[in-house]
Amino acid sequence: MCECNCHENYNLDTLIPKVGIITGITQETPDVKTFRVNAPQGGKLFEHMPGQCAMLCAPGISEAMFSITSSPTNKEYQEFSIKKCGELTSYLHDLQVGDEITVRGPYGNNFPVDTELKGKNLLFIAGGIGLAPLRSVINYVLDNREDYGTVDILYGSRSADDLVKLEEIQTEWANAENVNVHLTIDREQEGWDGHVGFVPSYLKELNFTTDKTALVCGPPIMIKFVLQGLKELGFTNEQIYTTFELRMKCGVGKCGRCNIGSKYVCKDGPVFRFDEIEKLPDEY
Amino acid sequence: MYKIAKENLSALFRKISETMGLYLPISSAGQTNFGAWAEDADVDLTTLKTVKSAKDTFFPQSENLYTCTTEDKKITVTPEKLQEEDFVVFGMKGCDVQGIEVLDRVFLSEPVDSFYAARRNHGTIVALACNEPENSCFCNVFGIDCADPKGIADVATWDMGDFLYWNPITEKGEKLTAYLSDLFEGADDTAVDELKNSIHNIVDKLPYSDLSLEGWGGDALDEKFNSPIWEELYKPCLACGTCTFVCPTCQCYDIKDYNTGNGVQRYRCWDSCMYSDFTMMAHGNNRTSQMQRYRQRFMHKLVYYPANNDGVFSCVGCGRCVDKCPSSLNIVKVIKAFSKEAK
Amino acid sequence: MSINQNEEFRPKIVAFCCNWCSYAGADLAGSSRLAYPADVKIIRVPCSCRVNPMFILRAFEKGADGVILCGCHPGDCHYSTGNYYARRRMTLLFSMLDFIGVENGRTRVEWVSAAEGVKFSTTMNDFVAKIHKLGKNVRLGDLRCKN
Amino acid sequence: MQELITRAKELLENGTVSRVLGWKVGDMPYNPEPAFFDSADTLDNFVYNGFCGANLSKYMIEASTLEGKTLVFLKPCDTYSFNQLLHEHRVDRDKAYIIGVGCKGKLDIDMIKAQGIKGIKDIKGAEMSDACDTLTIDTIYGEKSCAYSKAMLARCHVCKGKEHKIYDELIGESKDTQDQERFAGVEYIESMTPEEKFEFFRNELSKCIRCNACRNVCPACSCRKCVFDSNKFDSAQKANVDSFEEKMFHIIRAFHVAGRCTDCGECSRVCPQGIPLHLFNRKFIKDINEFYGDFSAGETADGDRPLTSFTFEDVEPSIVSERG
Repeated sequence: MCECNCHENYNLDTLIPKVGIITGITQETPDVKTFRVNAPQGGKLFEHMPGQCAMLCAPGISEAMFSITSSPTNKEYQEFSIKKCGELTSYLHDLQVGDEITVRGPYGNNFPVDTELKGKNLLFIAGGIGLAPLRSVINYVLDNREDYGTVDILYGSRSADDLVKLEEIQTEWANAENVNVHLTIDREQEGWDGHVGFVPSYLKELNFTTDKTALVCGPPIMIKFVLQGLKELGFTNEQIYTTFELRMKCGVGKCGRCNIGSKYVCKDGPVFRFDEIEKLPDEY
Repeated sequence: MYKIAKENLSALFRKISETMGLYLPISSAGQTNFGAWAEDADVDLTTLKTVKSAKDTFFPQSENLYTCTTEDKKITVTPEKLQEEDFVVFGMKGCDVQGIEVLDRVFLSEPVDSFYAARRNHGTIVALACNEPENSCFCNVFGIDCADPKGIADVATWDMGDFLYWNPITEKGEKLTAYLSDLFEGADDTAVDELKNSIHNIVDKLPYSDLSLEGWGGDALDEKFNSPIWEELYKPCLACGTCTFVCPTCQCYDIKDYNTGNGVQRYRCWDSCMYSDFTMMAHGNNRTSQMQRYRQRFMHKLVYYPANNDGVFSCVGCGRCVDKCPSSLNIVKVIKAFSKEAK
Repeated sequence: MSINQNEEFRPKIVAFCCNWCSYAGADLAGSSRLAYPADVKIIRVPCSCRVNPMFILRAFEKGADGVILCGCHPGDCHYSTGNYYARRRMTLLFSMLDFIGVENGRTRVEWVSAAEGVKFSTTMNDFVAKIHKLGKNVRLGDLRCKN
Repeated sequence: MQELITRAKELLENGTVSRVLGWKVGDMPYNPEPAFFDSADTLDNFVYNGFCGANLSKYMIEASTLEGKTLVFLKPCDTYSFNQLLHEHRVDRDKAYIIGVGCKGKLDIDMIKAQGIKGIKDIKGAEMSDACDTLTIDTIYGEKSCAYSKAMLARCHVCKGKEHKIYDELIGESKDTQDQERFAGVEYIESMTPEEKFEFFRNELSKCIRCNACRNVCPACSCRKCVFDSNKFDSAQKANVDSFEEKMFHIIRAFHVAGRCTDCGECSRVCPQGIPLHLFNRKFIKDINEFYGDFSAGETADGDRPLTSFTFEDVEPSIVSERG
């Protein structure tokens, strides 16, 4: 019999998942659903920080990394907003409340809400499903309102129907103290009286002052032009954060596929400040 | 220092396998690879390099992680058992030993990979010096002395013709030596020193022994990454995974599911950054061209890995890629192409 | 792999049947109350030439003990020529299986028309009996699928 | 070799071709690599000797997508592959300028090493201008020699012949190297009992590491996406324990090229584990010859292929068990 102690924690190996049960599903947009996940015996599966991710898996189908969209201040459950775009996500979209999946995590770093971002004025810029990781931060900030300065939220989507979490945005965020919400959609649409236009151009129109720290997430092309826009407004690289997504398998920086240069997105990221990104090779 | 007559080696192997596992180079269907010892196994200690490196013994090409069974929507996760039995890896060469050290820095860094860690805890490495290093060898470039394998090896041995000389290095090695002590007789170092000298003489004459790594390392990122040389170098690459699978330091893996009919078995298996689907996901792929994938492999070995690991290279100069690439591409050609450019 | 002596060996048979002839033949066998063993699992395919060698290997891998392919008689294919292609493919595949040491007789091709309910039933009975004699498929199975 | 370089330079300079596909000198005498040459001065690195075993036809798939003509050097056996690719519309004849090069048998460095020759520094006698009888090998242990034919790739001993099946011009002499029966290996296995056959292939295939080199080097394996790369298919990568390791991959790989395989032998040449993969392909070729009449893929670019044609009188699959 083995006398070593190397097995003591093996059930906690990062590659071994926990079982999670889906306790709520909200259809956000035609192709985005938000899943509420709990431990089967109730309560949360784990604690996380805003910006962290978790691996969701449907056994036999596939496994992928998703950002946790609920705030850590939510003590009851975790939420994942998932857009239907591949094999796994299609499968997840067919699940019902009460179905089980496996979850492992949380993985990666987080937005520095307790350090660098503290006391700062925050500007959140999101496009489409890119709101998912930022929502975690926004709710965290709103729940710890006194620790942060002003909050501006610029959120755009293809159409009014594709705006994720619209209800929460309009009822909770828009009414919160010292929070400005700016919504935009790509094309004119009946029944929409808000702004029309792409996020980067709206950003320039809004002409934000540079006393803010920007947190950006969205499709790569949007990030690229938002970055240009922010630079034109006078923002420096140190004032801009974003979060990445690449193919991942292990989630702990060992399987070797999500690297950009010597940085592993799953371990050293997914949150990067733009001055860090500038040092990375252009392969993302 | 101890020694054992070569004809008693099978007694040694038998004794080891009485209480623990034993992996050593075994010839099967014309090729030598590390495999489990059995009474009728064709042990081959003369072939310089096994086709696959010895990393298989600690990081197998494929291993199960857990099994998921679903009943009435309820999922049960049953993790695979970790290595519990002690085992010995016999006959690892200096380069392979260093290869395991390279893997250690990946798998034993936080968060520790328990599957790998359990194997490392239970494994004892008996290294064997290379009597006649080959033309594709360049381990000396990475500071490895193939005449005196040390590093994380627990025991070093030398093939001296009629005798195998045996020198325990670590506590684990002492323990194994004590267990086998009946089979050994005492020996002095002089003969081994002579052999070491003659090996060093061969190493000095080998064509790759003066390869220079100047310019490589963790700081070389931009200059190397953006070099136009890659466009030239990658062209003959067939995008197979031979180099990665024979490499002692390549550690990339894939995690896959297999539906056995009684549950979904999740296993991990070696993967290769040379494969086109390596980084592919539903929304896109950040390394779409073979040039990018080719560059990734060598940048990882010579730049990214050293950047994360105190300047240690993720290549041990075993020369397996040199021997095995179907298109005769290899890390030496990459290093040479860059030093030529620098001139 | 040893077979439990106390437990009777029930071979798993996969039958690929073309939609237009053989599947109808199986139907006829059923409606004529002609018996064939319940161990035969029928997979309906549009045409015998839909069956790609991978289907056959895959069936074996997942635990089948015998695989039989049934299609329209040569000349009667619903798509004119499909079964001629299937015939060549299967000939080569079976020969390859023989070459790598898989017992002869685990695979078979039989042409069964929609009117041949009797032939369908006798073919299946005969095939099952043959596989029964050959025993469990251990050479092509995937060990993970066992037990 | 100088003749090849001179002609390539001419064709590049007069604008007939935009690039040259050939072999580049390696850092060792025995490891030249396939290479594209875009300008006349880079051709100084061009080499063609006994170690240029790689079949360049496969690279012509990519070259056919490039602007302008590519000058490609094809050995006699490579021209079969080119023809077959042409038949399948995977290469463009108008994009290729083919110089058929002579062949005196290609060498395998592993065959030289297998004779105990170590520490190789230089090898002489492998140039096309040489007689190609003896290799003189300079090693760190002194000079050794080795018969050329003893160092040849296995495939060259069963060479189909030194006639180029497609070309624009021919340069260089060839030498007949066939000294073994092509189907002897297949027949030897056919004569075994099922148990022996199974053991033989299990031992061989257990070595497979699923590196996919055999597939990727194969000029007939030209699918844009291979079925074995599909996520939906659980044999996509090597997994543990099979009673017959990697059988699926190797049978299907060979089946997918059955009737199209020109028996160029690249699969066996590149296998890092030395698995005689050509046995699968050659078995299909032998069967096709026996069942449907002699056929040699790539002999011509047109005409029917055995698995995409049929006759009413074809043998029934039951022949496999009937022939005993």
